[in-house]
Order: sequence, then structure tokens, then C-alpha cells
Amino acid sequence: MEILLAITIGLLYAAGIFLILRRSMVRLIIGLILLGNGANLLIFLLGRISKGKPPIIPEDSKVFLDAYADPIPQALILTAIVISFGLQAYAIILVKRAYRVVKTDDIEEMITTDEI
Amino acid sequence: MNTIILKTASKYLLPLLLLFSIFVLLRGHYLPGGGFVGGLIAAIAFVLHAFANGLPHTQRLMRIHPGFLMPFGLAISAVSGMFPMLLNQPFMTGVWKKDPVPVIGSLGSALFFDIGVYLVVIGASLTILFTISETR
Amino acid sequence: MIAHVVIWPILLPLVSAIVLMFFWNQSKVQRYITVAGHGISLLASFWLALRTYSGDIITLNSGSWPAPYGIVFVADALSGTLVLLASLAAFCVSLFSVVSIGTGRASFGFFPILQFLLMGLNGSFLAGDIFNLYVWFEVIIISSFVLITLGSERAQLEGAIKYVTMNLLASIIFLTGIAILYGLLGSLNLADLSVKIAQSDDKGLINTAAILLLVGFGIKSAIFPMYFWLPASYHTPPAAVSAIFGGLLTKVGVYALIRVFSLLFIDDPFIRSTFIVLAVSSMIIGAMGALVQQNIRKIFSFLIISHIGFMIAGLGMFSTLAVIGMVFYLFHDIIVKTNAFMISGLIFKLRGSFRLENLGGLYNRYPYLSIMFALAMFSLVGTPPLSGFWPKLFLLKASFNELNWWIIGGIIAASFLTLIAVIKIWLSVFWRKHPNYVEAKKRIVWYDLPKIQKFTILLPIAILTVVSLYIGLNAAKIVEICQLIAEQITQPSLYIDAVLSNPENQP
Amino acid sequence: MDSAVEKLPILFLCILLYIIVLAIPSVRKNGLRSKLSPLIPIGAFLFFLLGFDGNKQTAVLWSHDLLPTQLSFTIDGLGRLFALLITGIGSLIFIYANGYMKGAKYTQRLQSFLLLFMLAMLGVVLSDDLIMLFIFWELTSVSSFFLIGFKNEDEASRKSALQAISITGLGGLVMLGGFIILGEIAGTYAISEMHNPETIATITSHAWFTPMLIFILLGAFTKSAQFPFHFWLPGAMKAPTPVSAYLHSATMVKAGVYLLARFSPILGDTPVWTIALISFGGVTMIYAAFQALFRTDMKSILAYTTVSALGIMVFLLGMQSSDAIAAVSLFILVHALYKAAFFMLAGTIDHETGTRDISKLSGLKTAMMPLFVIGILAAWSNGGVPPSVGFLGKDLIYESTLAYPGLNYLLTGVSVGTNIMLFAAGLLVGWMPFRGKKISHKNLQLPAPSLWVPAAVLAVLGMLFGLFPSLINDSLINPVANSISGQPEDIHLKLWHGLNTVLYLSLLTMGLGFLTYLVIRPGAGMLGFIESAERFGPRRILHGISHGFIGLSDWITKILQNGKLRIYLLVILGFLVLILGYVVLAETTFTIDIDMLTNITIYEVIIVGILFISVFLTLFSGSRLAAVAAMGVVGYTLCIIFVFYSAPDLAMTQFTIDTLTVILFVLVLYRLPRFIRLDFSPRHILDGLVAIAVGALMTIISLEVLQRMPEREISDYYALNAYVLAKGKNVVNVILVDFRGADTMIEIVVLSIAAIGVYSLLKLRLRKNEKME
Repeated sequence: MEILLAITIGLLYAAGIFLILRRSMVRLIIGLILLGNGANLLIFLLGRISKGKPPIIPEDSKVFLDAYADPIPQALILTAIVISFGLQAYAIILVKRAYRVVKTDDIEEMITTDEI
Repeated sequence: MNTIILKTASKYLLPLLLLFSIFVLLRGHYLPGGGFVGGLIAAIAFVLHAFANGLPHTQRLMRIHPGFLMPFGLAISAVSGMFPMLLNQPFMTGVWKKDPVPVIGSLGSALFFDIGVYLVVIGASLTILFTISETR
Repeated sequence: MIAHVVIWPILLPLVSAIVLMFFWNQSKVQRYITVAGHGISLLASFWLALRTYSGDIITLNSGSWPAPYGIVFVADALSGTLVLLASLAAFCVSLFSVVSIGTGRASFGFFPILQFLLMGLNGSFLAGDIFNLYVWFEVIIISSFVLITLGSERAQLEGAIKYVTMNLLASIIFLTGIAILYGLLGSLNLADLSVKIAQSDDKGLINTAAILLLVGFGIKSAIFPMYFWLPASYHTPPAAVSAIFGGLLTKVGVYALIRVFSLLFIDDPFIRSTFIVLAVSSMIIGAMGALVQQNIRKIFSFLIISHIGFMIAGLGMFSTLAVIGMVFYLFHDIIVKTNAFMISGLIFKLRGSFRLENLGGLYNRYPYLSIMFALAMFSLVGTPPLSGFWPKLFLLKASFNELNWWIIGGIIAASFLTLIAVIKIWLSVFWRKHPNYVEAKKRIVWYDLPKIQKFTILLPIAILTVVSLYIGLNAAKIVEICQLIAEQITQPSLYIDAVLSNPENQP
Repeated sequence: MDSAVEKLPILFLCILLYIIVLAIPSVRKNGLRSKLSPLIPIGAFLFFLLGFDGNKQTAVLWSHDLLPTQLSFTIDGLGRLFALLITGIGSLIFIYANGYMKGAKYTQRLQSFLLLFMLAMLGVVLSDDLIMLFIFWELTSVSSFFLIGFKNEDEASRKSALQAISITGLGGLVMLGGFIILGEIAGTYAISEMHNPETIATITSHAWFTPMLIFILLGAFTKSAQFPFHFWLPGAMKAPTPVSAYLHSATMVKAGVYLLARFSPILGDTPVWTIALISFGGVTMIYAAFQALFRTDMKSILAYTTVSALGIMVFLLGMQSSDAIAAVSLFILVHALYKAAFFMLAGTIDHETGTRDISKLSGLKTAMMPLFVIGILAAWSNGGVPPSVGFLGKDLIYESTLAYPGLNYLLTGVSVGTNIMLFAAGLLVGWMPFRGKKISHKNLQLPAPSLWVPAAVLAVLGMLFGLFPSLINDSLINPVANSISGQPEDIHLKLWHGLNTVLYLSLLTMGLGFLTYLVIRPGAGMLGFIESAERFGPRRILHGISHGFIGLSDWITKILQNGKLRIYLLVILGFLVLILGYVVLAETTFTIDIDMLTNITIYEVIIVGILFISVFLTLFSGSRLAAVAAMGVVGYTLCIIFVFYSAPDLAMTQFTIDTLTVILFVLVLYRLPRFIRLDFSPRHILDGLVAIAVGALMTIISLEVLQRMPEREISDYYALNAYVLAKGKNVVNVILVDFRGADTMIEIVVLSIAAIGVYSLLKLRLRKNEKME
């Protein structure tokens, strides 16, 4: 399964990058979201995966009796997901606003600030 | 037609989901859940309500602008993080009440912290969603 | 004793920001709270910096969890100084913005976000944990996104699209690097990582993480060839925002590079030579860009890129001398660039434009202001004995010791081009007669300002000019601090011991 | 000991204080502060005249073990002569300036910059420390920038100020490079410590000696306006005349000469030095002298003759013989005396008649007799006619060129040629405006004494020193020669050497010089000729280079900063792929041990399959809604993967967040246009390649990492203590609110800021006056 997930990660990165290189702002945002997903999955995978062993201490015990999934990557991803939600929401609205003001979805028409 | 169903459903769904979200929040220390998920569920509850009944209705129901939940939540979290400093403990040190409380389990600063998180998450996501709906 | 002092520079802006959010619509009250809040943060930072100058590395285990298990905040002399300078710059910018930011922006969160930005900056400088650093970076970028777009002018939005995209990309690359480090070493604490990396024989994979961090931080610090977002966006927001951005944002990237490449990835010749190549290219390309710009703020933007090269060159050489030069330059640059952008804002207030062709006549009208400007500008150029000169001296010495012609040539060329770019500003903004004064007069708000407001705008510029003069004329003192920093940075064991053998680790 | 050199800081502080006094605003023009300003240089002059003899005094006043520099001063013969010139001529200039600027605006400004400049110059010639010297050196460049551009609203002034600071600034920076190499090689930055033979041997035998020397020479040559950098000096004549007289005759331009003289005992005895100085000095002196003959503007003529004189000094310093050293020691003084007088003369004529064009001036003799006398005396000294002090100087020059081994004919020829032209040029300024018919339309009269007495003093001194060389021989000139050669010299200046070759050459110079003067008819024609010849001159070439460089910068900047986000991202990602790919290819092993990995089940294949399909949909769907929906599905499949692999918290969060994101998108997409449909193009291939490269690298790296044994020390600590110490059983939540609670604290801050950002982006409408703040 790890191989499959590794390929998935590669795909998410590649797709994300391909999308952020497009001219449409909407695609740009989707690309960033996919990249974020890819990074989260990478953390998850590299923290090693295991099935059916959630990091929750059993009801009647004070410590784990059995093997358990590494909780740290999960906590990191959780933080990362929430943060990227904030950033993505902001970026989506930015696109909306930019469309309102600049009247285009085409990034290549937005070059005035780079002119000398 | 389906708005009527939704309207009726949301009337009951809102308190139910809110209760559930609080449950998720409080039990987060023991079971999957916590302030984030709880807050997000509560936010979705309000969003559903707004879909069904229209945004102004939901806003009237909430009385205050959801944005004000953010400073409240931040303040609660920050105070629970800084409270230990009064006891000359480092920032964010857990301070616990001796005996456990029913339903919640042990009562401590971490819980207050999580409540702050819960409020901020509701406040932030609702601010974002409501603002967008208002200014289409 | 528990060193609460480490956390105050983070908590105070947070508290101010929360208070400011409660006064959401009362922009008048917000102005007072902002200045007071930044003033208090400045005092706390000053106290912290003084504590670090004793040579101790002060750590605080948040949540009382011993390192490497909990999140630790660490203040060594480098962090302490940067926190102090960030708070100083933020204080000055807050003074500047109290007058220059109108009710519109003020009642839509400008002041709380300025506080959050300072919190993020201070947090980044004090973080002792790499994921924590990531989260602080996110605070910085989201605050900077909001500040750069606040007002939603067309140019702001166009610039912001590029700014946001490249910064998000940088964050993702940074996060990818963290994932690899955690996957390999199972730790996030910087000191612990340093120990584990030193023991590991997986140099190849560790280097991939290093490269990812290099690119991630490289984008944030606007090194060639990753700087494009900076000239596209820094000139679009209000001058107060440009000032804090120009002074501090890229420097956080540089700080992260310094921290990571002095503590974690130490002796890799490939990475060091990559740094040198990038540094020299940044110096030259940035300065060439500055040479042809017509907008004052864009000139300064390109100069940021050029001058980041000086610091990266120090990182590439990494001898004691080079580190002294590098951190000295870092300190100097924070003050001077913040000041430069504030000055551009003042010029805008005085003349109603940022573009050279619409400016002129300041020298005869405001001779004493002009002298202050000239001092600030010559510091920027590095004219001796002002602040920019000394770090260059150390960098030149270091590059001679490495027999590195490229860096010597780069420093000389970039300094010269900086001189020309700044002289260009001086000639057209100050010396030349204003080409169309009558017409421009309509756009000039300065004349309508009450005296106290004029004073409030001039005060921060004067403060920073004096600080930069102090740095230049009392260079010996600064070099002493830099020497202490260089010792701490070139011996990672000091940092590691301070974090991992902290007596509070055993509660 | 309480030597005079230790009192220098007090002097410097006094000067600084007076600069501040002058800088304080005043209502009245030409107030008392202006009038009193000459007292400062006069006081300083007396200080140097009486406080020191020619013996060397060195004092370290302040040092710091971490700084490579120290505050240390040396006064020896060379330094003292320069200090005397700077303050002495400075005193006269200040008196002159008071007259010249009478009634003009900004007199105090001019004087404070002049004082600042004087301070800087004193620093240059008295510093013993290389870095300190450089600091003062740059200060002279900066203060002269302000002086040259003094008439700041005049475009030509600004241009020449820019030109001057560009050339001297570049030279200065390069020189700093040279200084640092020199200091590092020598192991000390104190010039006086470099004089011992071992250090000199270390320096001259070092591998970097030649580049170091070239760097330092570049600094000196640019400052002293040597060919091909000379043109900034004639350009600098845009400044008010007191400035020209001070900076461009007596002081600043000689800083380069001073520097060469200072380093002559250390670096002088090397082939590079000799060749560079003789050739550049030689070319400069003859080229500039030739140029001078074609000018009509008095200040322009003087500027070119100054360049030529500087060339002579550099030339002499290159020869290194005793005679040459004696010649240069004397010539520094001689030139300062007559050239400053000339400049003040030109300024006064300009001041009174409104023109400096010698083709328009004539007959001033009757109205301005004292000026005429000054002109004659200065031209006398300039031409080297006995018994002026100039004659002594020229004598020594010819003696040294004649004695130069191997090249004596060439060098003597060049010197004679130069001096012939300089002789003629001197007459053009000192004689031509006074002879002939009086200009009628002007009511000329003798100007106020402050406008001519200072020049008269200098002109008379030039004659006096010639008649009585013993006045300066032992007290001034011999100590200078000692400093330049680094060993005791024995100089005897005298007027009459007997009938020898040198005397014949002098006579030849005078005769031919006078003939040249008679032949020359200054006017527009000649000016036009030389200006058109300038087209191929170094000024045009350097201008071309600088324009070319600006063009190049423009081109590069436009290519790099082209405004296209795609290109920016491609460059960044391309860079990432290159170095990451290099590291991965070069330093990792590519071994994958399947046994370490878990099995694949059919459910997982299905889930991943759905994920793949959705990803492709987001990539290639033409509909925005479909792309967003597919993106949502990607999120949900991740959610299921999290469920499979023991991450319930993550799954819940991912689910809710994904839902909210999709809702957001749908709300926003409402108003956005359709995707731009673009046909498949080569750019897709490039983008695809970069994307695939990054993806492949991530896959390879993650598989590689998975081959390593995981480290679980910290997780184990959390697991052990989650309940015992932190009283929670959901370890992920315990981490979030306790172990790593700080992260969460910051995270909710991020969320709040984002919400504020969204709110303000959508709601804030600026009023017109707030558009730009």
C-alpha cells in the first residue's frame, strides 16, 4: 500500500503544480489545494501507516497495551489542514475580489504591477 | 418544496447539531473529536440553517456577529494558556482540578483552551461563509 | 527560575490584538491601543534582548513538557536581537500608520493584524521547533496577505495574486521538508534534530530535506531566482505596510535559513556553494533591477533582493567573520529598509506620487528633512561610517580569507549599483525642481495635516535614522553582539545543551 | 605623551561643531556665522603650522579588538604639507567665498559643506589606519557630491555631480577591496606598521599583490582624475567657483596623489607600480594639456590643466627616483598655489563680468589692475619662468625624466610637450582677458578686496618661495620627500643650476609655449573641433558602457520580472527540480524493500482509483464546477484513507473542512467566468514535464524514507504520559491542546486573521482620499 500512496502523493504534487501553472485563477487555487493535500498525505505516509490502531488509549487502561498509530503526524496534519483551510478560504475570496476589480480570470493579464 | 422540508428539518437540526458539536468538543480528550471538529460541526449547523431559512434569519437568531466569537475564543484560549504563568508555571502548562467531573472527565485548563478553539473555529468559518453569502 | 521573559514578546502583541478586536469599529481608540501595545512589546523585547546579551541561551518549555517532547521557545543572542529589532520596527511603523492609515482600513482590522504580524515575527524568531516555526510562518503570511490586500485596489490585488501563490508554494515546500525530517528522524525539536542529524548516516535524504527548506525559505527571503513575488507586490499596499514588509518579512526567511543551516545542516559543500552562487546572483540581479526602476518603492524592493544577497553570502562562507558580517547586515537592513519605505511614504505625503518623474523640489523646500533622508539613504548604501559599511567590511574580510573573488566582486558591484540607484532617487526627488508642482499640489495631503500628525509621521523616521546612526557610529558595540552570536551559531552544541539539558526538563 | 597629534580630535570636533552651528537655520543672509567661518580654517592652519615640525608623530587614540580599524593619526612631512594646504588655502577660500556668495542664497549651506569637506580631507591625509582613511575618503566624495551639485535645480549641475560620485564612488569601493586585501596580507591595517622591510616583502610577494595594487591604483586614479577617468573633473566645474578652487585645484583631486605618495614606500618598488603610474600619468598629462588649449571657458581650461598637473604628479611618483620625489614634493605645493589663484581669478572675473568665456573677454587690465597682476604672477609660476617657484618645479621634473634609465628621451619629450601647452594655457587665463580693448558695455570696477586679496596672497607666495627657496626647503619640502621615499632625502632647491640641458629645455618650453599662445585663437570653432574629437574619447566610451549596462539591466529585468506568474513559478520549480534532482540522483540509493511495506487490499485500490480519476478530472475538465467537485472527491477519498489507517480525528476534520471548502467554492464560482479554453500547446508539455518531475521526486523520496526504521521516541513519550500526566486518552487531541498546545494557539490566530481578511476583502470600500496611503 505504501507504494500506492507514494504514487498518489506524486500524482497530487504533479497535478497541483500543473494546475498552478495554468492561466485561470480558479485552477490556481485548486492546484494549491491539491498540493496541500499532497503534503498532508506525505506527512501521514512518512509517519508510517498502520491499520485499525487509532491512537486512543483504551477505556480501562492508562497506557497503550497494543501497538498504536503514531499520533504526532495526525496532530500535525490536523493543524496543517485547519491552517490551509484559512489560507484557502482567503485565497478563494481573493480570486473573487480580483475578478471583480480586474475583470478577468486570466492571470496573464495581470502584469501591470511588474511594469517598470 | 424541498425548502419546506429543509426548513422544518433545520429547525430541529440546528439545536441537535449544536448539542452534538458540544459533545464532540467536551469528549475530545477521550474520543475522536475536540475543539476543531466540534467548531466545524457547529459552523455547518448554522450554514445549513442559513441555507434553509435565509441568511438574515440565521443572523437574527445568532444576535451577535459571528466575528465577535473570535476575540472571545482567542481571549479564552489565551487566558487559559497564560493562567499558569500566574502560578509561576510556564505558558500553556496544564492546570487540573483534582476530582473528575461527570461527562467531561478531568477538568483543566486544556478544556478551556479547547473551548476557545471551538469558539474561534465557529466564528472564523461563519464569518467567512456569511460574508460571502451577503456579498455575492 | 522560569524564563517567562521569552514568551512575552509573543503574548503581548496577542493580547493587544485581542483587545483591538474588541474595539473593532472604534478606529480612534484602536490607534491609542496600537501604539501603547507596540510600546509595551518593545520594552519586553528590549528586556529579553538584554538578557540574551549575557551569553545565556534562554529557553522556555511551553506546557512544562521537557524538550524535545514539548514545544520549546529559545532565545539566543540572535533571536533576542531580532525580536528587539522587529518590535522596534513595528513600533515605528505603528506610529507611522497611526496617522497615515485612514479610517477605512483602520476599521477593517489593520491594527489588530499589525499586532498579529509582530506576534508571528517574534514567534518565528523564538521558535525552537520546526513545525512550530512553520505555524508561525503561516501567521506571518496570512497577516501579510491581509495587509497587502487591505483596501482592494487593483494593483494590490494583482500583486497579491502573485504574492499569495508563491508564498503558499513556499509553505508547502517547507512542509514537505518537515515531513521528510519527521519521517527520517521522528523529531521536530530543532536541537533534537540537530543531534539526530549529526548521528545519522542518511546524508542523501537529509540533504533532500535541506534542499526543500532552502527553496522554501529561499522563496520567502526573495533570493535569486525565487524573488519574483517581491517586486510584483511590495509597492502596492500603503507605505506603512510596505515598511514593515520591506524591513522584516524577507528577513524572517533569512533568519530561518541561518537557523536551519547553522544548527541542522552544517557541513555540506554543495549547499554552501549553492548559497554563494545564489548570493552573488541576487546581489547583482537585484541591483540591476533597482537601477532601471522609476517607482521609489520598486527601487527599494529590488534593493532588498540585492542586499539579501549579502547575508546569504555570509551563510555560504560561514566563517566567524562571515557570520559577524551577515548578522550585522541583517540588523542594519531591518532598520534601514523599514526606514526607506517609511520615507517613501512620507515623500508620497509630501508630493503625491511614488514615481520619480512626478517628484522633485524637496531639497530646497525641506532642507532639514532632506538631510535626514540623506543620512538614511547613505546608510542604505553603506557609506562609511554609517551602518551599512561595517558588515560589508567583515564580509569582504571573510571573502578574502576564503580567497573568493566572486563575493568580493559581487559586494563591490552591488554596493556601487546601490549607490547609483539611491543617487538617482536623490537627484530627481530632492534636487530637481518639481516638474509639475501646481498640478501635484492637489494630491498633496501634507499641508492639511495638523502639526501633531506631521510630528507623528516624522518621529518614527527620526527614531530609525538615529538608530541606524547609532549602529554605524557605535559599531564596536554591535560587533561585540555579533561576535557573541557568531560564537553561538558556529557552535551548535551551545544551543543544543541549552535546550536539551535545561534543568526544567526534569519537573 | 601629550603630543600635538593627540589634540587632533579636538580640532575635528571644533570643525564639526561649527558645521552644526552653520547648519542651524538663520533668517538673515550672510549673517555673523558666515562671516566668522574663515576663522575655523585659519585656526586649523595655525595649529598645523605651529604645532608640528616635519617629524613623524603617530598616535592611536581609540581601538577595539573586534573591529579591524582603529582611530589613529599620523603626521609626517607629507601629511603636514597637505594639512597646511587644506587649511591654508581653505582659509583663503572661505574669505573669498564670503565675498563671492554675498547676497546669494544658501551661503551657510555652502560653507557647512565646505567645512565638512575640509574635515574629510584632513582625515584622509592624517589617518594612519586604512579603514579610517577610507571612511574619510568616502566622506570627501559625498561632501563633494553636495558641493558639485550645489546649484541643484540646474540639470547640468546634477549630471556632473552624478558623474563625479559615480566615478569616485566606484573607484572608492574598488579601493576598499584593495585596502582589505592589503590589510589582510600585511596583518595590520595601520599604514605606519607596514613600513618595515619584512612586511613590505610579504606584501609584494603575495599572490594577490597585483590585483590588490590595481584596486588601490584605481581608487587613486579615479579620485585624481587620471585618464580615462578624468572627465568628471571638467564636468565638476558646474559648482560655484570657491568650490572649484578648493576641491579641484588644491585638495580633493590631490587625495589620489596623496594616496600614491603615502603608499609609495610600501608598494612603490614594483614593476606594476612603475609601469601603471608612468604610463597613465604620462598619457593624462599630455592629453589633458592638449585638451586645455581648445577651451574657451576659463574654468574649463583650468580644469584640464589641473588634470594635466595631476598627471604630472602621478607620472613623477611612478619614477621613484630622488629627483622625481623632490619634484613631486615641490610640485604639489607649487600647483596648489598658482591653480587656486587662477580659479579665484576666474571666479572673480565671472562674478564681475558675468562671463568666463575668454573669447569674449578683453581689456580688463585697466579696471582690474590687481587682478591683472595676479594673473601675470600665476601664469608666471605656472609657466615655470624664473624666478617663480614654478621654475624650480619644472627644473626638477626635467632632471628626473632625463635621468630615467632607458626611456629618458620619450619621457622628457612628453614632459616638455606638456609643459609647452600648459604654459600657453596659463597665458590664456592669466593674460588674455586683460589685454586688448576694454569691453564697453560693462561698467567695470575693482571688486571688493575679499574677491581678490586671497588670490593675491597665493600668487605672491608663489613668487616669494621661488626667490627664497630656503623658506620651504627644509621646513616643508624635504620632509615630504622623506615620507614619499621612506628614507631620508637631501634636497637643495636653488634657482641657478648653471647652463645645462635642463635650462635649455626650460628655455625651449617657454619659447614654444609663448608661440603656441600666439597661434591659438580661442573660439567656437576650436571648441567645436575638440568636442567632436571627444566623440571617441573616454568620456563617450564610459558613457556608452554605462548606458549599455543600464540597457542590459533593463533587458534582464524585463525578462526576469515579466509579470507572468507561470514563468515565475516555472523558474522556481525548475530550480527546485534541478537541485533536488541532483541531490536525489547523486546521494540516495534507490533501494526499495517490499517486505517492509504493508499489503494492498482491493478496497484501497478502489479508493485510490477514485482518487486518481478525480485528480485527472480536476486537471482536464473544462467545467469549473466539475473541477471543484472532483477536488472535493479527492478530499473525501483522503478522508477514507485516514479512516482506514487509524486516524479518526483526521478523517472528521478533513471531511468537514472539505465540505466547507466546496461550499465556499460554489458560492464564489457563481460569478466567475468560464475557464478559458486553450488548445493544447507546447507550454503544456513544459509544464507537464516540470510537474511530473516534481511528482516523481516526491514519490522517490517518500519511498526512500519509508525504507528507514521509524523513530518513535517522542510518540512513545506522548503515549506513556497522555493519560498519566495530561489526563486525556485521545492522544491526538492531547497533543493538540497540551503537548503541542502552542501550535494550536497560533493556528486559531491564523484562522481568525483569515476570517478578518475575507471580511475586509469583501466589505471594505475605500473612500477616495484613502486610495493611496
